[in-house]
Amino acid sequence: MIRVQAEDFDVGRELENLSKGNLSVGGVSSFVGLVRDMAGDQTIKAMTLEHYPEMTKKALAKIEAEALNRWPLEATLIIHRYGRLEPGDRIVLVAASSAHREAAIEACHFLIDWLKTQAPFWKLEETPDGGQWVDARNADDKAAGRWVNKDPGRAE
Amino acid sequence: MIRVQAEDFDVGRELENLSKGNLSVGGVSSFVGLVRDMAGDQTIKAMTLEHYPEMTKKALAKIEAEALNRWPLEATLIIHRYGRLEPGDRIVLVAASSAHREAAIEACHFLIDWLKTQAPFWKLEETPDGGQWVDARNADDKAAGRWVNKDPGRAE
Amino acid sequence: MRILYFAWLREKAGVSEETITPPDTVATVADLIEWQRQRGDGYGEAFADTAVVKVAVNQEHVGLDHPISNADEVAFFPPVTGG
Amino acid sequence: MRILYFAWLREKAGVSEETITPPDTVATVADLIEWQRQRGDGYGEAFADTAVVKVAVNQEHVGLDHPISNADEVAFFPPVTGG
Repeated sequence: MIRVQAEDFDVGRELENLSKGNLSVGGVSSFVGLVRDMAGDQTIKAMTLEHYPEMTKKALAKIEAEALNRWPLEATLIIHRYGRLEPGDRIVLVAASSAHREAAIEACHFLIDWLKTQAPFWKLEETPDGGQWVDARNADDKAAGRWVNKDPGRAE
Repeated sequence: MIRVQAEDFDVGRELENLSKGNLSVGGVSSFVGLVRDMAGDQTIKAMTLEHYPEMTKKALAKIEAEALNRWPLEATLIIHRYGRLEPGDRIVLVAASSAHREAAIEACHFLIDWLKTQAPFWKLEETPDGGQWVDARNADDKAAGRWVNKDPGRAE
Repeated sequence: MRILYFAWLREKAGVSEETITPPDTVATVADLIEWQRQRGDGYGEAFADTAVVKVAVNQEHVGLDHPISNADEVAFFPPVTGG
Repeated sequence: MRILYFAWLREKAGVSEETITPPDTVATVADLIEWQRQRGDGYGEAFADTAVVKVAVNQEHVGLDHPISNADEVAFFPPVTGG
């Protein structure tokens, strides 16, 4: 399931839904991303997440489909917020449930890595020096690339 | 933090506590293990988790200390239940929070892999053929071994 | 052709969305960028370094050599930073 | 010496906990297992295959050659299956 929304979400309830009524789920793996109050050595008062709505859902659906294709999963979930967020606020939740622990954990890791490089979101940080667009990190490309290398037959 | 208890736990509240009041947390990674209704081709009516209380806390504290030593984490959490549990019930929650996504995800993965091979818990499944002790899986040893290989100077 | 701009490309171009009809010689994304750049001002600035410009055609990531037509929705943006 | 048994080792030995005083010749975990095995009945069954028996001395995983003394707490159990 995919949700792109301005509102916060309830992590406990969302994770519960990934296994509710499905007694073949043995594990639920999740990652929650939060706004930090620092970026490098600069304090962050808030950040605004801009996105490309028509593309966001398409991109996230593709990432989710890829995870479901690669691992034996019972369910997946991606929730991503947009708009103005403050330090401590939740930005994103990705989760995967499976009969098998390794599948749930790896798929969850894959979801967040690919989301970081494929989903059209951009962050504008409010710093003491004014608004500052967050630069894409090389580390994120590298993290996403790992999943390509793991399955060389399916280069993206 | 480590808790070994018969009672269920509230995943949302526990995960919230891993970042509450700490604005340097950028990510919280977690894994929840649940009782399945099948083991191989046998139906499971329930399982009873036996453990070795004096050792459990020691073993979990060691696993947690090892994670804190290997990754730059803000907090870690291990909750493991014992006693009789039914399909759909939560067994275990491990989680790690960090400024950095990769650290949180890897540490969480490490926590569950090591817990599976180091913490003194045993599962007795209630099957149509009677009580059956769950066999340790070679896959679990292999999964835990991965973390030894990653850091060959610290063979356990 | 519907064109969208996001993040600092939007700020530099000074527009978030526009509908244009480029000449027939504009056949690929690279052609479109070159043509836009010549419109001057903010466009020149937005497309000053194409190494940091990402493109989607009809909401799919594409390369600079991707063909385009007047029915397409073309989006320009910096590398994504969500999650 | 306090001895604990868990899971199917407890079921086979027929005891979950006991305090024993083995002779001085019992210096290591392997010695203790051998001595226990000779007590017969359930013990023989519990320790029939030491390849599947894990040991902790004072709540720490140890190998069969680990030394033991009367002040120790020694636990026998199958490979762990938590999580």
